[in-house]
Amino acid sequence: MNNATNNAIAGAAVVAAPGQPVQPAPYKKVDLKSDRPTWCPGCGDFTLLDLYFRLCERRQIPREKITTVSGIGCSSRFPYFVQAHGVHFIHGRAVALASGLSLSRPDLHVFVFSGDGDAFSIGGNHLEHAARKNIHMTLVVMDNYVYGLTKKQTSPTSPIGFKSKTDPTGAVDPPTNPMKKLIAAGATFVARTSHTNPQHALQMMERAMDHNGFSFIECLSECVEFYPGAFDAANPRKGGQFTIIEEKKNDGTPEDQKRHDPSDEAAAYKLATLPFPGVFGVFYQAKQPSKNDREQQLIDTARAAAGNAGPLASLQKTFARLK
Amino acid sequence: MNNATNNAIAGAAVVAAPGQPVQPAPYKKVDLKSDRPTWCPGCGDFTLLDLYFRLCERRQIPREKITTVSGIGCSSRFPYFVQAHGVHFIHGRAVALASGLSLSRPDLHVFVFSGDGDAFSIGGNHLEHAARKNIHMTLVVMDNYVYGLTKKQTSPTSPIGFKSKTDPTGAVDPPTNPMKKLIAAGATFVARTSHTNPQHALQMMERAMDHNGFSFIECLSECVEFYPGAFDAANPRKGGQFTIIEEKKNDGTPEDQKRHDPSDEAAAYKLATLPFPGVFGVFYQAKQPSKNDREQQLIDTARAAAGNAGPLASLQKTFARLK
Amino acid sequence: MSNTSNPNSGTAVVANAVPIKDAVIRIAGNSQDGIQTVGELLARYSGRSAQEVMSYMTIPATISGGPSIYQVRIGSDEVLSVGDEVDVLVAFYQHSYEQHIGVLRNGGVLIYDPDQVKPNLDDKRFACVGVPMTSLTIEAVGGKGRDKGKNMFLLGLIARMFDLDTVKLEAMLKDWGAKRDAGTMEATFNAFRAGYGFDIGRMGQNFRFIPNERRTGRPLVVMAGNQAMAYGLIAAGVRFGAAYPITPSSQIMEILRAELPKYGGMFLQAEDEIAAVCAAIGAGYGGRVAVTSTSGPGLSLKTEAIGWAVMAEIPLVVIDVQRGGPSTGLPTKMEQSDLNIAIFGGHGDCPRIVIAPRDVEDAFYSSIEAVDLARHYSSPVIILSDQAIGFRVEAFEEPDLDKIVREMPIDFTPRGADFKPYEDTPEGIPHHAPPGTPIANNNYPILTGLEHNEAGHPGEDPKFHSVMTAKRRRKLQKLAEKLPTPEVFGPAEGDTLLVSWGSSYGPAREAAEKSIAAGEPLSALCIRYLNPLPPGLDKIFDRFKRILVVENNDSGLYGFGQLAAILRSRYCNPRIGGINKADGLSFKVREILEAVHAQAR
Amino acid sequence: MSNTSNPNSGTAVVANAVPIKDAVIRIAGNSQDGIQTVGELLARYSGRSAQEVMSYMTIPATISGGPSIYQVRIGSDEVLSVGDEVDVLVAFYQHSYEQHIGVLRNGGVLIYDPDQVKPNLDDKRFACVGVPMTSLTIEAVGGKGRDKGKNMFLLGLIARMFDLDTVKLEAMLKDWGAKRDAGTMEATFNAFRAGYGFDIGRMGQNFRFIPNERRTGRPLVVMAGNQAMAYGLIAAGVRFGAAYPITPSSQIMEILRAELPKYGGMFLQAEDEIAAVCAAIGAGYGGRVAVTSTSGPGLSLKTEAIGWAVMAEIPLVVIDVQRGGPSTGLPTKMEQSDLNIAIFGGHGDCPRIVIAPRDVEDAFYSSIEAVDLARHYSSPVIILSDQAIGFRVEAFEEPDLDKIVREMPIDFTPRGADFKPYEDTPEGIPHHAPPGTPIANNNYPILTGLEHNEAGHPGEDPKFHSVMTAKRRRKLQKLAEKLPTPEVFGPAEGDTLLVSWGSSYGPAREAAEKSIAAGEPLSALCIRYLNPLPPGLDKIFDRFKRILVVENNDSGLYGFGQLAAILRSRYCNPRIGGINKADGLSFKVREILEAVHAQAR
Ligand SMILES: Cc1ncc(C[n+]2csc(CCOP(=O)(O)OP(=O)(O)O)c2C)c(N)n1
Ligand SMILES: Cc1ncc(C[n+]2csc(CCOP(=O)(O)OP(=O)(O)O)c2C)c(N)n1
Ligand code: SF4
Ligand code: SF4
Ligand SMILES: [Mg+2]
Ligand SMILES: [Mg+2]
Repeated sequence: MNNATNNAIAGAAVVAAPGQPVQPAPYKKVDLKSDRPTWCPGCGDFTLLDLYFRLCERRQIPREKITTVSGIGCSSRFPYFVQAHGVHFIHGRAVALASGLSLSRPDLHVFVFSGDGDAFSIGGNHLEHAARKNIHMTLVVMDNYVYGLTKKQTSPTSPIGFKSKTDPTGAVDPPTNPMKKLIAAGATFVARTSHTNPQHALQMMERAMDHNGFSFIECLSECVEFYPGAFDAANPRKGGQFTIIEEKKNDGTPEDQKRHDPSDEAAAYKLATLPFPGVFGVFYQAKQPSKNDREQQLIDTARAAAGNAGPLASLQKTFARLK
Repeated sequence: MNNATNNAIAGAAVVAAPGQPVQPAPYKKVDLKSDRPTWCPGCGDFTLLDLYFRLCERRQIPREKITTVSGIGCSSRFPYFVQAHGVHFIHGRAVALASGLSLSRPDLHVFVFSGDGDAFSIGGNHLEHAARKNIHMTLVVMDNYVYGLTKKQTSPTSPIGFKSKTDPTGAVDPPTNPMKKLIAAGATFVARTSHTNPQHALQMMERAMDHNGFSFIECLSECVEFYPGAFDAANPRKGGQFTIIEEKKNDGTPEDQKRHDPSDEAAAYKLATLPFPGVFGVFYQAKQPSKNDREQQLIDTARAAAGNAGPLASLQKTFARLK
Repeated sequence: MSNTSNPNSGTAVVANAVPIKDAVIRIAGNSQDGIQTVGELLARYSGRSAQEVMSYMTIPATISGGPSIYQVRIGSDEVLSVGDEVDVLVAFYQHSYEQHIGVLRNGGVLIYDPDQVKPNLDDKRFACVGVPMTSLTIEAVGGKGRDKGKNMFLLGLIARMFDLDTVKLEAMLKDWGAKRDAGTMEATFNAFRAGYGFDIGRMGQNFRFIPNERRTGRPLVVMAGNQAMAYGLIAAGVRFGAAYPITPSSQIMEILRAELPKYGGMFLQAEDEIAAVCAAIGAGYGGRVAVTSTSGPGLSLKTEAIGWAVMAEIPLVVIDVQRGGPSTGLPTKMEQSDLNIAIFGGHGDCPRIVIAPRDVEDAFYSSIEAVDLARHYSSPVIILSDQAIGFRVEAFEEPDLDKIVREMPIDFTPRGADFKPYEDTPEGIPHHAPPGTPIANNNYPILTGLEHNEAGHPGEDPKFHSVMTAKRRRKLQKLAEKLPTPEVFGPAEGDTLLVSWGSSYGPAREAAEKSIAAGEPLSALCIRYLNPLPPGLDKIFDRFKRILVVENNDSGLYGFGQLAAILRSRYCNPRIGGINKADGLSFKVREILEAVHAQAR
Repeated sequence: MSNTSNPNSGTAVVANAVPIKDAVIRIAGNSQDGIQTVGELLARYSGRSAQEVMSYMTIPATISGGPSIYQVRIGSDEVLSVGDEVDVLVAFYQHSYEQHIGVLRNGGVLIYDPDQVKPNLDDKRFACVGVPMTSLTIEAVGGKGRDKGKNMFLLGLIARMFDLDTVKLEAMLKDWGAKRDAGTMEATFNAFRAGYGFDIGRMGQNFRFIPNERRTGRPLVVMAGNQAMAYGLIAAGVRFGAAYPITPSSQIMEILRAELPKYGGMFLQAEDEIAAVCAAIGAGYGGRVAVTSTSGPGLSLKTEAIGWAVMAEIPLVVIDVQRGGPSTGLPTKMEQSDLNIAIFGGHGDCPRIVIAPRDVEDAFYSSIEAVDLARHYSSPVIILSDQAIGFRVEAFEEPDLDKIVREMPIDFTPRGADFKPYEDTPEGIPHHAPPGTPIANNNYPILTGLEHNEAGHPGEDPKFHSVMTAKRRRKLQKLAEKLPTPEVFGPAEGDTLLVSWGSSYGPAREAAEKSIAAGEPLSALCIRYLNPLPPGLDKIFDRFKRILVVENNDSGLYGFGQLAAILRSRYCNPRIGGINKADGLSFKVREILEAVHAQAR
């Protein structure tokens, strides 16, 4: 019997990479640079890319384990620009692919980079079920309130009145509220940030990465080409307001009463009802076993019940019953 | 120039049905019976069918305008059992079809009957966008917490521990909360009821029908074949509790303080966080123009700007610009 | 024949039993009567007795159940189809009798329940035996059980009639009842013994199967096609799958969901078919060969993602248990009409491997083969099974699991600095490096659905597209060269060659056998590899005046079924025609023979 | 040729201009330079001058823009392709020069900006004219504008070179600038006039198009294929559509979203392609003929719902503006590789109508025809356009809108007691009663994707499936009988027939013309109706030694492109072969001629 079959998904660790350096030299973020980004100069997505580099560098995620997944959109070009394993998948389904990848490869921390159309329009359902099941991954939606790659159509987050090629007289449909959507879906980590505050954005990415289960970050990321100025109201340098959620410290002080408890779902939802620019930070976080954990439990139980039999013995037993 | 082009979707009223009786004789619910339902004896879906008959009878919806749309599932067999216009569509897409039907035929009040798998699993995204856009229709999800037609697989509403063919040792994933989902999506009418309280269920259907925009009802409907007893805890006759939401009357009394204001979104969400069996009634209702209204507005504006020109004149004008 | 023989004696005891090689028994009742249990026990018993067996059942239209049949064909020789006609018809109800008497062969035996059925006793074509199954069961079981147990009475009756080994059968009954309470099991045995004890001497005939001479001594296993497929995947080392329930494929996911944890694997019930195939692709990218199983509508939905797997060249096994189409169609009936979408169903030039098992045993081996092909060619492989194969039970030689069962560890071998995920090699086959694989020079691969250069990055040069398109096609052309040419059953040349695929294999092959026995020999050939096609078919076709493709699908706009159209396109052989049928039912041997003659006119 | 001629004089003024019938101009720069504006203005000008015109542009790979070209071919005769070689190449940058000098014909004119480009002046094949466009524009516009306006300088330059009517051109510029501020427009005119005033006498040649003799006097309209299609739908009475953005089809939805309200209609941007087709089906059920437009990946996603429309027999128009596939493929490049999925892309036997326009003008008429076919046959109709047709601009005779434009009111005519939605008539065509239609006896129809009886209810009898499958197929077979046999261009019999479809029509036809002119005549034929195929092709094919199907797709596993494979299947004519190419670019006439000769070997 093979010990490795005790890992979620047998064999994930079977073939150790021979010759893999035990203690590879630390890498720098410039080492992660790959293709020159095809984004427009000034696009908010550049910040996210840089932050991802910084995150990897800071955490020294083993080079060969960095795995970046995306769908289709300007934002989803991300994997080409990271010198690491990556997938550029189809529109709207990055989270679905990442679900299979994460569950079959619990040794990875999969990062998904998506756009507002990719995630909330065509991909809206996959998001929700991955969140509900708490499949371990981090999803960053680079939300520019517009379809960038296809050149300015209305997106599910475009505000009413936004003039696009599919709403030449202004968008008429109330937009999706990503925070509400994800909290209601049962995501266990839900945060909001903006590319204009890289410090904050990086903090959110770090916390998301440390979270067990499905973590979600909406990061406002300006499309300078098709929706310039969209987020000025959230940008102090443009006269706007970037209000950071103050989280409860449980320090017994009276100020703490007013602070937000990220484990309070109803309170998180209430925060999400604030009008634009709203607040930034962790709206909701809950400690729950991830789907990956729960499936591992099923495996452990089943293997114990089977006396840890190997595949041949197990199948032979089944066939004996079918005679 | 044709006046009729002023209707949302030109021509919807152009060909009046010649010979259509101006004042047809009132019909009774038995007149609406069609195929004998293929449901198992005792299935909760029978109640819903009967209530729909009662609703039509009570409101005397013109016979030729009753339009019943469904996807695939036991519940979705509905249209065959109603002697009226109907569509039995594909799995998960009934709301998407109904969106096109409603928007192009604002003269109809489209009823969609769906199951928990049909609506929340494969169809989960269509629901949300129809809700967000507030497309005029009533969606009734006959929620039995299981896949009936395909014979007992886990559904998105199956509670943890429910033993099904796809979770033989009990479901492991936290279920979808339909109330949360729809409130967060921006639905303007969100209600919950059960087939075990037909009086209440009918009341919900009436209120949904009177609502302008997207109205949603989750109706618990027991699958006696694959999940008997699922809703006993909500059934007083089985020792359970059917708690009805008391709505604010704005009568200035102190009791009224404690009553639920259905226009308060955060309060509605809070109600939705109650554990099973939770409460029943209207969680949320908001007065908002429907997508149908908003599109009509666009039409009115565009037609006025075009001097109410007919199609030939309009197209000629465009072609003149293309010379 | 004695009424007093001890049903527990353990050996065949019925005197004067006529030796037979083949019997077709149809039990017609309601699905609630437990006829499926009887049928399955009979099938399993046959397997254990080294008889070949094939079964067929119908699924009632209403969810709560209703009229249903279970048909078993037991043979001492190869059983290729479930039988056009039946030798013994058991009718529980008047509707059972009326609907099914038409399939009883002249000289066959009708067993009816006189409590429920009034047959036309003037019809002397059949031996009509009234067995008051309802009342005798109630009597045997003791009032309160009503007629629950009627099925067990019938099993006993059949055991006597065909001189089955009751010790074996009772042991099987015990297994079957392992989780049932003692009272139920007592009733079960009482009913069974009452049935076995019932004197059917009036019909003048008992039977005994002569031993199967073809058997090699390996035991037979008895299972349905869906089971065979699920276990084949496990044997091949598949440890991840994802699907969404859909009839008639759900059983595959249900088995894998229950079984995989035992093997350290898991199966994901996804929110829809698109998510399922994407999750399987994710696991494929992670270094697995993963599976997604579905039926027609689900395959339509998976089209886009399968296209990505073709483009990105990711291993993936897609099982389509075909049912009647298009759209929701006939969810519980068989059809072979998804060949077009399997081969052509993707935008762009989108070559993928398509294979079809011809029976339950082949379902087991095909799923293993599919895994190997997917892995070796780094390509999606679609397996076209169908409702008939998926649901019917067959006995086949227990596979040599020692040789077959394998693990499929992820290959993390570090790659050199010259590693390119899409290198344009003569074979055209990529060997992907999953995440976790170190790459020298840190030159990591991107897998993508955009047209790409050898490094997996989108290039501006339009030449890439020509090169990569040719590479993806060439990969399958190379595979085609290695495929075995199918064998011809019957004369190597002649008037007519019957070409089958998937579940039309059995009846087509049996039609050839019958025609040979009748001295008007037809030949038969089954194509298991549908895309790419195996080599050598042209030479075989050249030796026949007519090539008739037998397939359960429509004859199409221009008169040809789906495989026939593809063969015509490839070989431009105008002698290729078809025998087609779209009524949701497998071919009867007779239908094929009649069509051959009708087309000869 | 004088430097002082007044650019405002309103008539052609350039002396000694050489009369020409055809010119191909390629402007190569960056997309940010506004070269598309110049190209489109030139195209529109040509249309207004009763010249034929065709344009072609490339889309830069980076989102912010980058190298890009715009090519215009202007002709006094029919313009069938955008031209293999160019007569005039304008190069703004060194990279423009280097990448495109290869397509300049011997004897052609290179206009380059010496501020940016250092050409090889030793290459005497071309007349090289340095025009300091950057500096002259800055000079003309006045410092601050940098070189914005360079495109307008170029327009002026070209106007002088081809002796265009500047009054007309300046009027067009005014239209174009209607919403721009006065300062910008002043700069625009300054740059334009500076360009017109620039002395290019050194190159020794100015040109003037000779009047188009084929013109009937009807004015020409100038538009891109996507526009033509959108306006065709409006003309045909379509008042509802739904789509999801995707390149290169988005423009169709954008136009309809903006325009339909004017006509009392609406267009829905759905959450994805599946929702879009379902919404269109909903409107179809409501009594409309609705449209959904998409490109390859979207068509893959719509497969299941289209199957429902086939089964339920609902009118539906699906537009697929093809791009390079499979998967995300080449989103901004052309290809003709979605024929297979259009015809075969649905599970089950799923017949639907597929047509393909051959050029921009035909895109207008095809969309009208699709609406009529969808309505008449109560069937989905897929229109296969492609990126080349969708994006390129052509001039064509203004359609006779008086005769064409129609309303399409919903038919609420009450139905009799005998009304059956799926009556099995000889023609097989249903006439659905949308909601709102009273039915005598209140016997209301259900539309369904389950196999059904004539009333639309699921039946148990397997015969329904045979009957209904045949009915759905027969409907298309009847349509096929009525389709016109395509006309052969060139000799009615001979060595080689070039068969084209969609956008390979132009180059194939021009290849035939050239070969005839060269005395080695090839014939050409274009198939617009791809499923079902029109009658009479077999007879035509019989008259040629070789039938070569010219299509922009891969030659496939067995050596044949997608249409070629279908024709071979239907006619079993081994002389059917193909000329294929998968590089994302339209055929050059030369490529076709070379392939014909190469295959002749
Ligand atoms: C199935 C499919 N539908 C549509 C498209 C076209 N498409 C590409 S990106 C995109 C949306 C881009 O918007 P978003 O997701 O917000 O990303 P952004 O470009 O704004 O970063 C669309 C509709 C596609 N590639 N595939
Ligand atoms: C595309 C597609 N996928 C799957 C199915 C199979 N299927 C039919 S009904 C159903 C789910 C039924 O569950 P639910 O929606 O809860 O309805 P219920 O039967 O419980 O009323 C499924 C998965 C299908 N018909 N089509
Ligand atoms: S179009 Fe917008 S989102 Fe895309 S790269 Fe440019 S600025 Fe960024
Ligand atoms: S299976 Fe369940 S949901 Fe379906 S009809 Fe029977 S009781 Fe109702
Ligand atoms: Mg966006
Ligand atoms: Mg259900």
